[in-house]
Amino acid sequence: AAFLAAFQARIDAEEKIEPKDAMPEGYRRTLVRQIGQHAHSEIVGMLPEGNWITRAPSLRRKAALLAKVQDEGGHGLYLYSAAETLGVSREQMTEELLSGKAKYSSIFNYPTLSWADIGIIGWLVDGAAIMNQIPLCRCSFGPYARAMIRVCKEESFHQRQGYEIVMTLMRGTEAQKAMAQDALDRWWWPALMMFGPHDSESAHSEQSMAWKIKRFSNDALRQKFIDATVPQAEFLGLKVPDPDMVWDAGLNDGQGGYRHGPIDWDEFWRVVKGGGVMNRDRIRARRKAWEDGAWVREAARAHALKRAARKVAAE
Amino acid sequence: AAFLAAFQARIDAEEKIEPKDAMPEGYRRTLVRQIGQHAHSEIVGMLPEGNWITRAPSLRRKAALLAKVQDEGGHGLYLYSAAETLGVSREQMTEELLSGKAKYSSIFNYPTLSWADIGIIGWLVDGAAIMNQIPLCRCSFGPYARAMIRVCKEESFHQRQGYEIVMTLMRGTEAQKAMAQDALDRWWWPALMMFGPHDSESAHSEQSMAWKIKRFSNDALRQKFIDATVPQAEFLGLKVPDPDMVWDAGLNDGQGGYRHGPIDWDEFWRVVKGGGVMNRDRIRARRKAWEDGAWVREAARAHALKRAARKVAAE
Amino acid sequence: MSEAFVTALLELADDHLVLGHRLSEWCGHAPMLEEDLALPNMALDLIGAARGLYARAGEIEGKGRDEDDLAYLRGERAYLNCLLVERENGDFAQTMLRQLYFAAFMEPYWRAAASSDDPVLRGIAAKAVKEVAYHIRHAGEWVVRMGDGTGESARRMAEAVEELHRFTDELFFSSPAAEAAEAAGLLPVRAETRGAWEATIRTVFAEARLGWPAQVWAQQGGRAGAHGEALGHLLAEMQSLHRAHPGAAW
Amino acid sequence: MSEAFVTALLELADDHLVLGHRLSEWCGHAPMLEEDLALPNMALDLIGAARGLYARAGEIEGKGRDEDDLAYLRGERAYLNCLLVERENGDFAQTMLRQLYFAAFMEPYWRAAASSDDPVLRGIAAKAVKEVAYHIRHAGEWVVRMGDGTGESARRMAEAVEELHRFTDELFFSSPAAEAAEAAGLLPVRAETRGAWEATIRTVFAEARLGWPAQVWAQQGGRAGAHGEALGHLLAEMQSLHRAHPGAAW
Repeated sequence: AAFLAAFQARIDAEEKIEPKDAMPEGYRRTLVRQIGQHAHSEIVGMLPEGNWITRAPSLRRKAALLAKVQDEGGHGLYLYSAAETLGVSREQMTEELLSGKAKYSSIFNYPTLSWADIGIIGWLVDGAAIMNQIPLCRCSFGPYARAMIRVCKEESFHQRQGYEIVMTLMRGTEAQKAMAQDALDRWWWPALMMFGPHDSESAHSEQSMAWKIKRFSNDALRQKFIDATVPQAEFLGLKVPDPDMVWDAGLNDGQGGYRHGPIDWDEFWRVVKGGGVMNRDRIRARRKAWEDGAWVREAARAHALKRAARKVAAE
Repeated sequence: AAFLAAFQARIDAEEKIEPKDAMPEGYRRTLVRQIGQHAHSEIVGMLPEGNWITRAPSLRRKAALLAKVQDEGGHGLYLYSAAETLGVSREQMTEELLSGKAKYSSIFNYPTLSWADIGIIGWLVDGAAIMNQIPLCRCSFGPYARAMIRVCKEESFHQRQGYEIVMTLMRGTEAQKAMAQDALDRWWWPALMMFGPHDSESAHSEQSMAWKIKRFSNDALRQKFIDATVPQAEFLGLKVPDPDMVWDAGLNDGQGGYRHGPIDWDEFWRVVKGGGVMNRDRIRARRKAWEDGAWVREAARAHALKRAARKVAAE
Repeated sequence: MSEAFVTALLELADDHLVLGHRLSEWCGHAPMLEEDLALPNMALDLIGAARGLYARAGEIEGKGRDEDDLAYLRGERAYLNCLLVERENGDFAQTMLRQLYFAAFMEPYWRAAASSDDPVLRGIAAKAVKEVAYHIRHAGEWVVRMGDGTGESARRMAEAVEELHRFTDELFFSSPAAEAAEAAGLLPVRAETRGAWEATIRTVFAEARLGWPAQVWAQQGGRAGAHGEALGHLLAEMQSLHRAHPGAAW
Repeated sequence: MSEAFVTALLELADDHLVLGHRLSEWCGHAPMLEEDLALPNMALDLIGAARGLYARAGEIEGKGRDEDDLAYLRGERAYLNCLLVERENGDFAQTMLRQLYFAAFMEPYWRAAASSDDPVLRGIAAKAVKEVAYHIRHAGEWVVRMGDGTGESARRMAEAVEELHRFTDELFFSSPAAEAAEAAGLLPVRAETRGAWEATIRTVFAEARLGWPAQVWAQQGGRAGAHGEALGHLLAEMQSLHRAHPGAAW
């Protein structure tokens, strides 16, 4: 109990916890789960956008999308490394992903059905991710916080890029405008769901707040996102697909904000639990990559061993 | 020797040899080789045209092409059956194809690079095949002759269809006309090579003629084909890619015919021996289908055994 | 009304074209020569039905769109096929199960369509009902062979069920357009075919020693153009040549 | 002259775009996360070079065609890439060997291009020469790992050599257009890179314990637009969206 109090005092003093520091098992477990989930989201998140790399409509966009998807892989790599400082291997985490034991962000269980999805994902999904992640740059666990600083920098670039894709579409042909609106219609609600259940339903929130793993509630972040995004949509000439959305001067402590209509949490839980149209496809794609690559990883290991043995023999 | 003479007498009397009849080993071997090669050609021949089924530019053409490729499979089936009457199993022949021991028509080692190839293949390649095959309808070996009658009927239908595809292109846009001419430029010489080496270089010809497996020489059939095809090309507005081609009133016993320029036999032999750009791809595709399908064929066998066993048990 | 009927005909036509296209991908690559004949055969039946349905839809629509305009110039979001038919071929087990699921639905559907108020549809149905009976037989026999074959084939069949069963519910779902056409007596009521479908599938599964899947997440969305990611690639390939030469005749 | 130079630039640009596209197909599907970064990385280098080359070709051509017109609106027969780069990815062994073959050719080529009379090309070469040195290192290390790894990996590497070596001769072949541009001092002479290429490959093969293939049927045709069947499918997919919206800006 004294240890717990001392730990909490360090947290409260905004000290960073480092891998070699003693930490409560629950703290460690929460971080492993959250960082792992976050890493998996980056990896699985390569798939929906990767779906359009081969069809990108201009070489400039093709290169930018490729670079973006590559960045996501890079984020996965930092995050797996951060989790590894807590004593779980990447292999272990990968197996948990492939077996369905570990989760990833449910947004990636939606399919990308048009080029506009690439713009909308950059703008909304990366936008929502940033809202979630900026506070994580001040997370109490040092390696996670440092990884998030790099991640956030790249994500804002992606978000601007996504916004620009949508803007280009909205300045384009009627078909392009329709494509953008259609994509917004499909991604709007899933993007709002990215912040997780309402605070009243959120399982891990309170303890995470105390440990300063989390700094804002799901609903507060969601509101921030909405308030930032709705004017952008208006500027672009897009209609947010929420008939109940109204300006409410009383929100945000009287500074006003957009009040949204009810979120379909049944759909949220259904997709989280595996019922989205792409859940199986996503895991299958990851599993296939992993299994097809087994011989390559084995070859690399075998070769490294041979090399080491030869070096020893030569010495 | 008395047997050989009696056999030859039957042949000379235009009697059909049937599977159960006694026959010289050389006759049997020649037929097995030729029918097998012919069957393999039908099977491998499904690939170049199959390459355009998924991209056929209209539903009518898609259906017709699918039906055509299916017919080729059907021809393969008759021919394997005809060869089986001589005591070689389809499995055995397939393995010889996949190991590279058995040959197939070298024309299928050229790639199909545009939709016009589908038209040109129907017109020229099926056209050349018919020239080769019509005499085979009178082949001395009964099952082969009967298979060829069915095959030839379908092939003439395919040839007309191919010609019609080319005609449609030649009545179309400039791009379509160019596509047709380009396809003719690529397929003309390989089509001429389908009749095999010049008579002076042809290994198996003489004995096959005596046995009435073959009835016309390679050069005679090639000439027939050219004389039939050149006027069709002219009618279509296409230019045969042979600068040396001239009308020669002395050809065909003074009835006149088109004298062609020199054929690049080095290319012919190179492709026959495995040096065409598609040889490896064709065999790989067949091998993949065969290997991927192994578990299906096994399941069918296992199920048939179970069924038979249950039937016995129930009796 | 006629607008709804056009939409409902497109749903049906897209089902047939997309599934026919998928089957045609096998051509030349099947596990045995007999299937190199059987698969295109079924593909031809399906594409044939699609052509009739597109032509009828274009005719009723009256904007001069012919079968190729409807097949080649609509994008992914305008395609209205159910999700089942667009699924990638997978292995032979998945291809045959998909075929069985679809054919077992279409058989009672086409039978009921014999009393459609639309004479053209009656004609299409009369032809298709015979074809689809063969598809049930052929695909059903294979499901039995593979389900009750070797250990590997049984495992693959079970996996196919797990993979595809969740797309079968959508077969019985009528879009608003379909509902309107059903109410007008132009099309059979999709939901009413469920009994016959389930009877067929249960019979085959029993013989194939396949369990009925316990709990599945039923998927739908195709009738609203909300597809999975596979359809876009299929259409990109299918439409590539046609779109590269706008207005050309073939 | 300038027409020949445009054609020769297109040959080079097509090589880079097609190979970059092939690598990009791996994105998200690589055998390990590090390769999910490395493969797009190389793809980006290649596509970047392609863009510069297309832009330069369009500029010299002077008909107002920009990089996208050149990439998205030419069909299979107008693409002039060598056959090596269009080959399907196959397994990781084939992908890495293809990369090594190509990079080991481009490295001396770009080095020589530093003395091109075309200043834009010199700029592209200066950037590319560094990138391609990394490609050689990366792909070469993998060829060594797989060649001298497990029994399976060695078998796959040997198969990759058998599959791909026959396409390497074409790297050193100059089309008439390329010859004209070479004679004019605008482009390096392809044949002159052969020594450096072979030295690189032999070094890697020795370390990878791979035999030098004895007799191969050298393949060519790409420079005349005579491709294998794989390129058409690649272009159908790549160009599908662009072609579906003629004239749109993205």
